[in-house]
Amino acid sequence: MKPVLIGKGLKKYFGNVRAVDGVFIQINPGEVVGLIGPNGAGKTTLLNLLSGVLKPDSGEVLVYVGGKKEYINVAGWNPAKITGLGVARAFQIPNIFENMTVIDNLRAAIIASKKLYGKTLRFYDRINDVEREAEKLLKLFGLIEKAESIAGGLGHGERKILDIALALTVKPKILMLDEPTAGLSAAEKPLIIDLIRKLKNEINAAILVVEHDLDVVFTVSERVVVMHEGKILAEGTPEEIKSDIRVREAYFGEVL
Amino acid sequence: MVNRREALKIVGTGIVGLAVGLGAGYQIGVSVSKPQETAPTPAETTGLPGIPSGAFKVGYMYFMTGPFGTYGQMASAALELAKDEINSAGGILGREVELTYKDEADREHVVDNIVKMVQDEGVEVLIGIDSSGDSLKLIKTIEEELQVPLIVTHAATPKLTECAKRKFIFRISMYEEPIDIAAALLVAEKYPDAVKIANIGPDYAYGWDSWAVFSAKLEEVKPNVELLDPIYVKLGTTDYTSYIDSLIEAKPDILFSSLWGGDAATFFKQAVAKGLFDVIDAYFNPMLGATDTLKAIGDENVPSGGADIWGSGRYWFLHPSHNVYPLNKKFVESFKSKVGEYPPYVSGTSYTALMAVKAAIEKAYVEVGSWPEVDEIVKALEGLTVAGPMGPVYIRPDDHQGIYDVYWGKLSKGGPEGYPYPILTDLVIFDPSKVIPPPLKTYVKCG
Amino acid sequence: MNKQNKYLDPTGPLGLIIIFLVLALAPLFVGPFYVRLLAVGILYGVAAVGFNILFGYTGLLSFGHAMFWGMGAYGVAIGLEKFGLGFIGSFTLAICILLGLSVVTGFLSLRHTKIYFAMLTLAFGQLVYAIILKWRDLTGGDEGIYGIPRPLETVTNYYYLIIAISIVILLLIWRLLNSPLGVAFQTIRDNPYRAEVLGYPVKRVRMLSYVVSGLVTGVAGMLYSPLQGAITPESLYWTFSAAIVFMAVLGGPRIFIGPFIGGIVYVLLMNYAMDITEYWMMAMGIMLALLIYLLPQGIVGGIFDYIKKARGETK
Amino acid sequence: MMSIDYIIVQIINALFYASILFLISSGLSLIYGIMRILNLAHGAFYMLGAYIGYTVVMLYLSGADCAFIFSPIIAIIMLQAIGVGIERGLIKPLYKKPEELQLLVTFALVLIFDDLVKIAWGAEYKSFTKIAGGSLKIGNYTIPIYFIGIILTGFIVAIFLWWFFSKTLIGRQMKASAYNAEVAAALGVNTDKIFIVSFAIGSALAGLAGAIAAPILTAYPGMGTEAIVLSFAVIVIGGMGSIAGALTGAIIAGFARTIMAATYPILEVALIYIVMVIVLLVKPSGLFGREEVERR
Repeated sequence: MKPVLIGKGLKKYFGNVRAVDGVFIQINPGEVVGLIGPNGAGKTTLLNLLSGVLKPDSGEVLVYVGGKKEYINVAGWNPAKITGLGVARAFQIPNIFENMTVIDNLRAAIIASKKLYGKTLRFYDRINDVEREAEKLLKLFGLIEKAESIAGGLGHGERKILDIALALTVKPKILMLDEPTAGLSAAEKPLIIDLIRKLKNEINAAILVVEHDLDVVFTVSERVVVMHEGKILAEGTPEEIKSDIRVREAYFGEVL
Repeated sequence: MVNRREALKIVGTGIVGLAVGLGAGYQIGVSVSKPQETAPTPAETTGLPGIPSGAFKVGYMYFMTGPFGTYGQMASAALELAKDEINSAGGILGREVELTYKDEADREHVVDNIVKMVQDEGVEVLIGIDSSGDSLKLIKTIEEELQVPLIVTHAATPKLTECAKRKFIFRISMYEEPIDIAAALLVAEKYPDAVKIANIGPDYAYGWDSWAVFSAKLEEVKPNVELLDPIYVKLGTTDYTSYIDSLIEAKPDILFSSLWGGDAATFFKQAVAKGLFDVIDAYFNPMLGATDTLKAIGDENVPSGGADIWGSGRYWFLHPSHNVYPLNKKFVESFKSKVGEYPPYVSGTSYTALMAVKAAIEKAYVEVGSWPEVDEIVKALEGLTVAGPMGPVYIRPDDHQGIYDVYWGKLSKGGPEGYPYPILTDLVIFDPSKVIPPPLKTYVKCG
Repeated sequence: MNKQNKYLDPTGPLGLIIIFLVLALAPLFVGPFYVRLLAVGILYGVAAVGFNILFGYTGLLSFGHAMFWGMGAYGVAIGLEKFGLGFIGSFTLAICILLGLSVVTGFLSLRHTKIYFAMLTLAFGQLVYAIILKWRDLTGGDEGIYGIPRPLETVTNYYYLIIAISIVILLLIWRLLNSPLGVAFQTIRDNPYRAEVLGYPVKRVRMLSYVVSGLVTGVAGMLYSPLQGAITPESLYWTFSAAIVFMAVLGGPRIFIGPFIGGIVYVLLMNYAMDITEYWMMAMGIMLALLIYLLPQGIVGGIFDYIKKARGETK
Repeated sequence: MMSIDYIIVQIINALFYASILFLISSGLSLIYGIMRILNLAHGAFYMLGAYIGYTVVMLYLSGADCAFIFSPIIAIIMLQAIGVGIERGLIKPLYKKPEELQLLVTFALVLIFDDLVKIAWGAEYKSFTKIAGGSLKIGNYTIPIYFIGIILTGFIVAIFLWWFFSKTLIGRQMKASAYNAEVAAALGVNTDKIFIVSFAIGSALAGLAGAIAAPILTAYPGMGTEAIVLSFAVIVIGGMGSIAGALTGAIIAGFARTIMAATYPILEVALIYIVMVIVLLVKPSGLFGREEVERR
């Protein structure tokens, strides 16, 4: 099967800081890829390039669209258009609709993804397939009992979960999670781990996890990519990576 | 032109022409000053039939606050004075007069507030209105909904009285047109070789109409004039320097300006500072005779030499002259002692308005023998002659417009005469029949 | 998920019906002046609700809504007095003017958001004000247009006409705001960036909200000039734009009926302030300040918050 | 044919007007640029400056020439106090709240100050019966020295502001936090202090404008609302938050107005807004304005 997303020779410099310096990365359908690396390795920048938040200085971002031409180079497109091709992204700082209830957040997102916002003759919360889908997401993300509470009032963990849920409404081929556990209490982290596991089975989307917490990454991902100083340092199964000497130097160097 | 003594005669004959003699004029004057002679005193009224108990409510509306707030304050003071005089003399047919007011400065609610005074506060007669715009705005509501007399004492647009005969709307104060006509006559008379005529006025109906009237009349009486493009400036403009210099560039012989209130003062001082009055022959401002403007100008800014500065207004507290006309003397003195200032024109007109209401009701009473209905009050006001500070004022039946002296005077320092600010002297008084167009005739285009 | 009938929402139709029942009965109990006052209050209320579509729901603070109110009023006045179009014709004319105005000013000011947007709308309001003041052949300049006829003659009849029209308008707005489009408005208010990423056409939706908002406020203005029988440029001055914001905040911008009640309360407050003091402006100013510090969610907002709390405690 | 004298004189008039506009607008723009607050009461501050100036000159120093030096200084001091008081007392509590509340508080202040002025000084026009300094003649035309003084004041203030923002530490910090408040705060800039300073300077500028303008332009309640909308247009043209923009905007407004006044007065009122619309069409963020990226 063809990879759903390919980053080719991506470069992004900030002044003389080479945040991303010629990276090749590809994500295959349905796999969970962990992207790790020490601070300033360029993980988040890479994510921003892939999701269109930033425009690469050079290189291509190819999204699989099937058909004859198979791939479209979306480098420099705006996030909305890229999302439209099924490349969804959740944010490190939750990007949710603070003053709306949890379920309305989901309804809003679903309505957008189904392009229903022109239907001015219907009640937004009386559209069956929207309700069904919202229901499903609430269950999937364990937000049922929070459905009617204002999103702004949720705990940090729940807001991140809601943020991911919003990202899912576009039925993505690939879902990018930016530091899903950052700022979460030790108690909340397992929630996210379970969630990612669940997502892997429930939805047929590849997942790219950028994460600081190595335990999380090694537990959830089938393949791990290590970045260092803007370049890809190593790539492999969690076991391989754990045992990779270069990674240890670059990464755990100081630890040893 | 005429001197002051003749002038008074002309005022008279203006009224004689309306079948009231000079003597009669003063007769009324005297009689009004001693109410008990025409009006029954409370003692008598108690026995009178058909006099409702309870106070007689009069409502007034002026700018009480905002840039033109002084107009309202001064008018209100004069109305209070009139009220006290009436009440201390036994009220109107024994009914005590009670005043209530609303602030015209609340432009959004002018109509609502007038309605409120009548429908909610039981006001039976309305007095006031500073802004021409507001006065026109009220016509429909007054005539169709409220149907109580409104006696306008300030708003000066001809459209109010001269475009159509209103049933309930009267104007006791002189409107702008006769004053502008008089100015034109004065130019023709005093400045035979003046040619270039310029105008700077406020950019709204009053400013446009004043110039329209003045220039039209001037072209009639002085065919050789050359009228420069009129300059109109926003109401409340504070920097006139550019206009002044373009005027100096144009070098008119006569400058006509209908700027008023603080605007007139601001313009005047900037004009002095920039030496405008050294390059023109004469300056005519129909609203210069307003004490607030004169106060703001101050003796320091009265140019010595240079152009003649002519001013006018709807009432000037030194005319009719105190020594021949006691009513004005009495009013000025009691006003001064009550308010601590000389009465500006709004005070003269508003005071007269209330006195007119009293006279009308009493006149009607003599006919109907009971407290008059609104229509009877209106009927009594038509053709009424009331003598107040402004001299005898005759209310024309056919347009409800008050007819009395029109004057122009020269600006001079007040200090030497013992006044705290500049005053108008060498008054020229005009024969009303020469400057006041016949009823429902106007240079301004209606509608 | 509560699936109770949406029309029973006390902050929506139910509340509206109750309020309008009270308003409809009012003339039986109060004098003609207060009927007139309430008529003005209702129109202010509708104007404020219109403003709130943009402000409370789409998160854009317009400081120039007096231009819609005023142009609605002038549109009708001009149609009736200058062109003799009759009521239907004049109202159509006014609607067209409002559409044009909102599209043009929207196009120019919606390139910005937040305070910058507020400032631009304010400046445009002043531009329109200046034009009305200057174009005296058409607008009568400062004198404005007077002698405007009123449908159904008496104030009380017209009052009921106003009530009828207002109910319809408000229900339509409520319907719109509870449609997917209404949700789009709110997502843009809360998080324009995420809304865009999710696929909402943010710019187009904003424009739509702006036009609808201007139109509603304008329609209220259209009903205003026949009520008054006259219209002057003061109705377009920027301080009235501020007054509209005042009304919305007074009632509570987070609640559908908030601004409507705000409008009515504003008129009554103003009326009261002017009775008790000649410094009514300061009185209103202090009232506004107190409101901002003590009850930023507005009267209605406060009430419903209180009810929620009370419920919460009983549970 | 226009005389050269005439043109010179009109240029001076334009600069005089621009100078006062600049003093008002720069304060407004500065406060917006650094605090993202649109201070509707700024016009009221200008009005207060004018009344204070009037009181000092006419009542206490009975129009002595030296008074015209004192009055602006006193106005500056008092307006700084008032401005800071308002910022600390009324606006600070709202920094975390939605921005429209800040805007509305400043509007409440407009309503309150207009009446306060009436209570303190009465509703009528307060106008100076004289101004300091003589006048110089250019051909037939007279230019009061005082005008030149006002133009110079505007010029000096412009230079002062430039020096302040580019040379002094606090000035640079203010510039930084104007660019990005979070970052500045992260770099240990004391935002509180900066807000106080900007409000102080902004208000002082309004006060100064009022004090020096009053002798020529007359003081009256509500003069603020007139002035504020004009300076809105000015800073929209120049670009909000930019002092250079305020200067340019003011000069454009000054000349546009004078040219209109001297040639086609009817358009004068609307002109400034027409200029504004044109600028917006060409450069939405104003001549010197930065595009604001919309992001949460």
